[in-house]
Amino acid sequence: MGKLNLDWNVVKKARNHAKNIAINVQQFIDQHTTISIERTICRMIGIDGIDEYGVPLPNVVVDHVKEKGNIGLGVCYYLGNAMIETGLTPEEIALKVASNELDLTKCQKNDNFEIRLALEPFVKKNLAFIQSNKRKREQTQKQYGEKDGPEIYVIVATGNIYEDVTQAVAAAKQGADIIAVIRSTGQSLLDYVPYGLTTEGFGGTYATQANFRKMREALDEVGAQLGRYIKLVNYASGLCMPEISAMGALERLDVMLNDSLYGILFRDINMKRTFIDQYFSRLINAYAGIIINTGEDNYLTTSDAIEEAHTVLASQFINEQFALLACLPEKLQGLGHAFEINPDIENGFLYEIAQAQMAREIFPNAPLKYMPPTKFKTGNIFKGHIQDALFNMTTVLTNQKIHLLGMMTEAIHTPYMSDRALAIENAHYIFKTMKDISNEIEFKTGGVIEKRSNEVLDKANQLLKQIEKIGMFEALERGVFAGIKRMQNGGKGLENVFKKERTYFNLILDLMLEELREG
Amino acid sequence: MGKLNLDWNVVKKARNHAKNIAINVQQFIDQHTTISIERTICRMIGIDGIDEYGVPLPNVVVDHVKEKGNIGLGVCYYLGNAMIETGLTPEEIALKVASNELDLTKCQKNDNFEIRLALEPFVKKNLAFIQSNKRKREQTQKQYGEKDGPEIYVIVATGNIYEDVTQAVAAAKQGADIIAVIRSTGQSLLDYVPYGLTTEGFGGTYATQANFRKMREALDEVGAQLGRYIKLVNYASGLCMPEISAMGALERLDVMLNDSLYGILFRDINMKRTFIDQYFSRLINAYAGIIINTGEDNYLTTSDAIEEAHTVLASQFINEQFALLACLPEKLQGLGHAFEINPDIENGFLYEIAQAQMAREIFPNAPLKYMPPTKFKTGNIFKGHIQDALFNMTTVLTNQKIHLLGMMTEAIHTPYMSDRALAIENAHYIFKTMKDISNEIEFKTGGVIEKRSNEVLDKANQLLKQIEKIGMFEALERGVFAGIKRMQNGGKGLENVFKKERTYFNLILDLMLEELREG
Amino acid sequence: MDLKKIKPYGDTINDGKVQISFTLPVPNSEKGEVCAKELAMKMGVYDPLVVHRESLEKNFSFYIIYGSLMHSVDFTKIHVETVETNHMDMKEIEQYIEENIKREIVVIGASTGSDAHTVGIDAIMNMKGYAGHYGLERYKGIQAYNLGSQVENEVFVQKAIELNADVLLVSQTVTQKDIHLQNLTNLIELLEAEGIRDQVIVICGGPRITHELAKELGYDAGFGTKKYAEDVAAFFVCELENRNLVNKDRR
Amino acid sequence: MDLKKIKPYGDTINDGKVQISFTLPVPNSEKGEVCAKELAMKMGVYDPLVVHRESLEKNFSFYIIYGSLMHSVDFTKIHVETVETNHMDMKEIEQYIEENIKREIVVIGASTGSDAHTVGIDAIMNMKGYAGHYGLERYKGIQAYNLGSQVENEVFVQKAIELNADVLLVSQTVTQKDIHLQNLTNLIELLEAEGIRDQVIVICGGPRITHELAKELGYDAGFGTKKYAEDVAAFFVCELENRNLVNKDRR
Ligand code: B12
Ligand code: B12
Ligand SMILES: Cc1ncc(COP(=O)(O)O)c(C=O)c1O
Ligand SMILES: Cc1ncc(COP(=O)(O)O)c(C=O)c1O
Repeated sequence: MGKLNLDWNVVKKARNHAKNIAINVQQFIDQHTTISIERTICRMIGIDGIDEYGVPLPNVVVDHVKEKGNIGLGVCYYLGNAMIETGLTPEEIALKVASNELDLTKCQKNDNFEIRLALEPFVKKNLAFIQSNKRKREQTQKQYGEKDGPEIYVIVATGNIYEDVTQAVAAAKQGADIIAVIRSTGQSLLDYVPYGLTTEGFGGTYATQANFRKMREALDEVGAQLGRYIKLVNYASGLCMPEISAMGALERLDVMLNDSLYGILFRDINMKRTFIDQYFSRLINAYAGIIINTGEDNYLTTSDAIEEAHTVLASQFINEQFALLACLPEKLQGLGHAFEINPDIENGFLYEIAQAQMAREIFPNAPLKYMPPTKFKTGNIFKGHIQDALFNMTTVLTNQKIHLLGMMTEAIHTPYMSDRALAIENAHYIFKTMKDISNEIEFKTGGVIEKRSNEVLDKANQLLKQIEKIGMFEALERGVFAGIKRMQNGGKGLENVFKKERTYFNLILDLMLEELREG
Repeated sequence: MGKLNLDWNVVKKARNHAKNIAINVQQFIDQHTTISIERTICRMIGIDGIDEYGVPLPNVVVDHVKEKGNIGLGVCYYLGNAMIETGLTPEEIALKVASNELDLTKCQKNDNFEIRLALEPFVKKNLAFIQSNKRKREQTQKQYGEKDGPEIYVIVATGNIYEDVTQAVAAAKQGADIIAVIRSTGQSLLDYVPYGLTTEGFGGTYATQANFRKMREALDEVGAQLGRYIKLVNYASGLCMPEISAMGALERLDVMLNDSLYGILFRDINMKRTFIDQYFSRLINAYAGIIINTGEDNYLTTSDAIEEAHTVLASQFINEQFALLACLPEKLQGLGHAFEINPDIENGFLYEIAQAQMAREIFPNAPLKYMPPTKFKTGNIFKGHIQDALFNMTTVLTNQKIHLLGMMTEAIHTPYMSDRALAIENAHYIFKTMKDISNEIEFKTGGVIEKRSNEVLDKANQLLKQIEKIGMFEALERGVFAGIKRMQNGGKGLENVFKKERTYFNLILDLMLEELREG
Repeated sequence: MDLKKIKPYGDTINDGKVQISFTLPVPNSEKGEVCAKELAMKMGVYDPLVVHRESLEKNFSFYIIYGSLMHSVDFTKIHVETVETNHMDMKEIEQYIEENIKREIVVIGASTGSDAHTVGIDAIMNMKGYAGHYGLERYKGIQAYNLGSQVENEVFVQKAIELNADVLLVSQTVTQKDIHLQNLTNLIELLEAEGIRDQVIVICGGPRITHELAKELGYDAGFGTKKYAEDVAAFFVCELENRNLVNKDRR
Repeated sequence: MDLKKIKPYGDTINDGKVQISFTLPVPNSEKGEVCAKELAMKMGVYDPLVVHRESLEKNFSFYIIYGSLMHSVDFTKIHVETVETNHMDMKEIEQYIEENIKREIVVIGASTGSDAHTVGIDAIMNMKGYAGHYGLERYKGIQAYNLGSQVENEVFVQKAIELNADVLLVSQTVTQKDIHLQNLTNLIELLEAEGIRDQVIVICGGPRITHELAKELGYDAGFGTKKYAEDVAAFFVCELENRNLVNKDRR
């Protein structure tokens, strides 16, 4: 089984450690809510728009509860209660809160059962809409036929949604299957989601619902012309993780970067906050049939790709278990890995193959997200183009699925239109001229590749065992991933984590879970 | 044995057909001489320089004999005879012929044994010098150590020997192991060798003895700095095949392009003429320890690389036998092949691997000359750079030896200094990152690669069988190689082929053969 | 977008982004970098960024630059010299000959001078053609003679006279030191000397040939890459008519 | 070779050969090709050759050009703004501190503003350093505080005051829309507002930072790629002396 003669016993053990690690964290998660989860609930109940100062209404409502009431009871409670009291829709209520005409915490307390009943039609309408999005995606994909071979994933990052659309449409025509709109730097640290169509991002474009919609429309249109379903990606990880997932579900995004570990390590977001957010966020993804992408690839941009390869694998095992707990089936688990070995290392390419093939065999049903060389790109665009070619090759050789294209200008700027076109050309060339290579080529038994993959697996298992022992929180404090240490009570956003009260409920979560567990 | 499960029985048969083909042609060769062989003899006896009209003295002497005497007797006879008569050195005699002071055909006829005796010291001096060159090469290589892995071969082609030196020295410093100075277009059709240092070539620099010397000195110098022996290459094929080989032997070149088939097919040189020339030319290479390079790669620049792959192999078998007849051992047989499959072909890379690996296994001791993609290069330099990377890869994957670097600007101009540097960088990167890949990777039994190589071998054997039946001359008339038909009595240079008289002798050939057969 | 001011484009209209690379005959150094930048500025690039430099040799260094170009071009004023014929395919050309020319057209072709590249002229003339486009030898109504490579201009002209050719096709691939210009010019001179320039259609082609260049050199048309037999045939059948050469005296 | 007229080099001195590529917001067409050529000529390229063009989208096309540049630069007049210090290695710097400074130097560093790239500043500061060059944390005589990424300028300045820092190291990687310029300028303004600009050495670094740019922005020095801890330390130990900051009032 497999080309690497992996020790499947070790795989099983590793998976088990990871499961225990995840269950442990889940216990903590289940007892808490966060400000962004509550805002997400507002959105899923139908609250959108901004107030006169440009503050999103979900923020207005939740901040209001936070200030005057008890978020531990859940915004569901306050909103449903107010609906019964006032007979208004959630949106009308939000507007009244914004204009200070209504204080939710001052309403007469109604029966929880009644409250649920009042909310249900609104929630169900949105859930039904998300289901219709899911069906639409499935139907269109069926109509056009699924692509076999790797899916070509490129980013657009002009900062301006209109330019992004131009770039994205061009990329699709050139052959891209997946388009990601990179977020403006710093958005992940905003504790709100910007509103409307935006044109002013740095290093990327703000993730807003209007921007999502605009891009979705453009990609549907060009997809129809091309007879291909073009997938749209955005980023959930950050302080607004579940909110962005909800927006993505509503606007039929297809892939969401969704990984609390990324936020913890690379954005210094508090671990408690983002673990809690992640669960609800992934549940929404699961419900909407959205593939998640995790961020293990980033570990190798700070740490050494050979020395730290096992941390990527260990983290993938953990992310797999977190995903399963959030009802995300394997086919929606786009676990991240990356081609980041120093190009100057002797036989580096063999190690890359070992790592890529290993991930493929251990997670056979997951649409792994494979990231291109970035760290060792230089201003030498000619060399960069070859680094990317070798990366493309590794993908055909090891059957990767979500294949993020490298850009020859990686070390210089976010991609120009021609950078992307040349990168797509590069990938097309390699994928065609080497089409069946994975089927043709075998690795020597007992060779470098085989040995290396087993070694990485072994080290990952050791690490997982250790994390299981000390617990995830403690492990992060010790800096097991990417060499970055984060404190349990440090980082951003802890102040907006709340313990659930006994009567707390989250109607959206309940309804989604019900459906997800049924079907 | 081998990775391809080749049918060694078929290999044996093919080799046998080729042997018979070559022996057949050799019978014809042995009965003839040519004007350029006789000029070569002059050079090896010590005649160099030009007359007042710029005509090389070897041409003056041989043209003189042709006009007034009988070349069928051999210029050895005329020169030796005149030496006895006049007591002058060969060079003095040549000058007297040039100034019309001496008519070689009017000298008293001396005994052949005496004539040999008179010539011997002059010939032996030059042969000894060539042997000393050979030793010098061997010693230097031993001193610096042989390179393992592919040898990087690049060309310089400015047209100006001084600029060539600048380029060559830079290339050596960048990592080139072998430098070829491309000849000016059209030189192969000149029935004389230009003289002196030249600065005016088109698409290349004239092959002259002075240019050889200048470049050799420069490469020795930079080689000493680098602690590497840098090999120097030039081109013998053409109307002056043996003359250029002699010059190369005297100036310690290390590799000579030497293939009559190239001249026949691509320069429309008469087949009889060039087969005869080739034999003597290769004998000189053998004597001087110079590696020959053959031109099978060129077939694929005119014909389709997939359809006509077997013609390359068939021709390699023939060239191997021609080489053996000229005392060239396998280790001096740089048979040519090329990476020329259309990059748009599905699985084209697998076919390239099949062909390259097959050549490697069939000619395990030959330093095969592997040519890069040229025909399907376009003005898209970025794509071109990747085509070259795949070619570099094939070389590490199949253990090629003489590895001619592709240039990203192949479709545009002869290489600029930076083109070469980037190409070397490309090769270094691939060779290092994939260093042991050929040892790591196996081809599937019964897979595309294995099947393809056996199919090519089979077709080559069929073709050789047919050529054996109809003979080489007839086969060339039918256009078996590169789809080009050449007539036995067509093409350039037939008028200068002469039947040897009974008393004809070529002292250089005799002495060389003696030594070669001894050691 | 203002068509009167077309600028290069990176990811935003009018950002002017260009990529440049070159070698300088100076050592790889900060001074070399500044020199590269200054050259870029002279080229009209503002904010040039030297993203890469490397040593090629002690006294040579290579630079890669990105920056924004200040120049723009008025796209509405661009005039393109193109071969003006309606596109016809093989069948249509054959029919055109049958209906309008009513006799066989004699075409000779060669790669001339010291140029030994035949793949281009073969692509146009040989039966099997190139990239799925049949060559002239296959056309009914066309008698095509491919003389091969390294044909001297004198020989070529002699052959044209001998065969009473209507159309002369010349292929040139090697362009180093403008050898093709010398060679192409010389052919026209010879044809004029022989007094037959007016009686034939003379066409050149090759990877570096443009119609504009061909016209400058005194040719009737020029064809570059991705041109095939039908492109050149469509041109010469019409031109024979236009130039009233259909009924020229056939010795 | 004439150093007063340095030109790009292909394979012959003064051939001026350059390679250019860019996208034009026009369809891939002969007209686009001419437009590309005209732009190249405006850049001072004569005989520009469009060796490749391809369509990126209906209204965008990509061009690759080779040609000869007519411009040249007087190499003898080039003035390079460089950090002027003698090269010292870790040991030498430690010794310099011991002998000349005679106290611990306090250094703080961060990737500021919204910039989250830490690998650069870590390379300079962390114990283990980068590419075989130890970071400042390992230097005897230096007390190094690495504040990490996304540190607001206000926080950074506060920390500098708190720790009574001698040297401030700022790393900037994201340069899109010149966000780094805004951010770097703002830091200097804040230091001036606090009245401590003169009492500290302020240094910036990052892949797009040059010493020249740093000086323009009011920094004492700037360091780009391939600069390591010893380069910046060698600079600031000397600068502390030069600026008479060795014995500044240590609260
Ligand atoms: C194949 C090839 C060869 C083969 C030629 C075999 C043969 N029988 O033709 C061989 C190996 C013999 C060869 C030799 C040399 N070559 Co060569 N060769 C090439 C190569 C790889 C491909 C050319 C080709 O066949 N293209 C395919 C054809 C179909 O394209 P095309 O010619 O452009 O033709 C199309 C159009 O242009 C047009 N067309 C062409 N002619 C005509 C004519 C008419 C009338 C019309 C209407 C249209 C038309 O229609 C065709 C179909 O669309 C190129 C590099 C490259 N990738 O381009 C170098 C190249 C052309 N060669 C080059 C050189 C320098 C040489 C040599 C001089 C090197 C040397 N010193 O040894 C020699 C000598 C040749 C000589 N004396 O001319 C250089 C030329 C540089 C320059 N611009 O000056 C190139 C660019 C390589 C390089 N970078 O150095 N070569
Ligand atoms: C690793 C990386 C990341 C990692 C960073 C992890 C981390 N902890 O640092 C992650 C994945 C998080 C990341 C994220 C992003 N990145 Co990033 N990233 C890179 C990458 C691949 C490598 C950078 C690097 O580490 N280089 C290695 C270090 C050692 O080199 P260096 O920084 O130049 O440092 C040296 C010198 O400059 C100097 N130096 C540096 N600082 C200082 C300071 C002082 C005082 C001194 C003396 C010297 C000095 O010394 C160092 C050693 O010699 C580059 C692409 C590339 N190959 O360059 C893109 C790149 C820098 N990223 C880019 C972008 C746009 C982003 C994002 C904004 C994308 C997005 N929208 O999501 C995000 C957000 C980041 C943010 N808010 O700032 C762009 C920047 C484009 C631009 N010019 O504006 C790049 C160029 C990629 C691209 N082509 O788009 N990134
Ligand atoms: C999992 C994950 N989430 C989010 C992001 C991007 O986040 P930000 O917008 O904060 O740069 C990344 C980028 O690499 C990622 O890998
Ligand atoms: C065997 C052989 N000889 C000679 C040459 C070059 O000959 P010329 O100088 O005639 O171009 C080649 C070039 O490809 C070759 O392969």
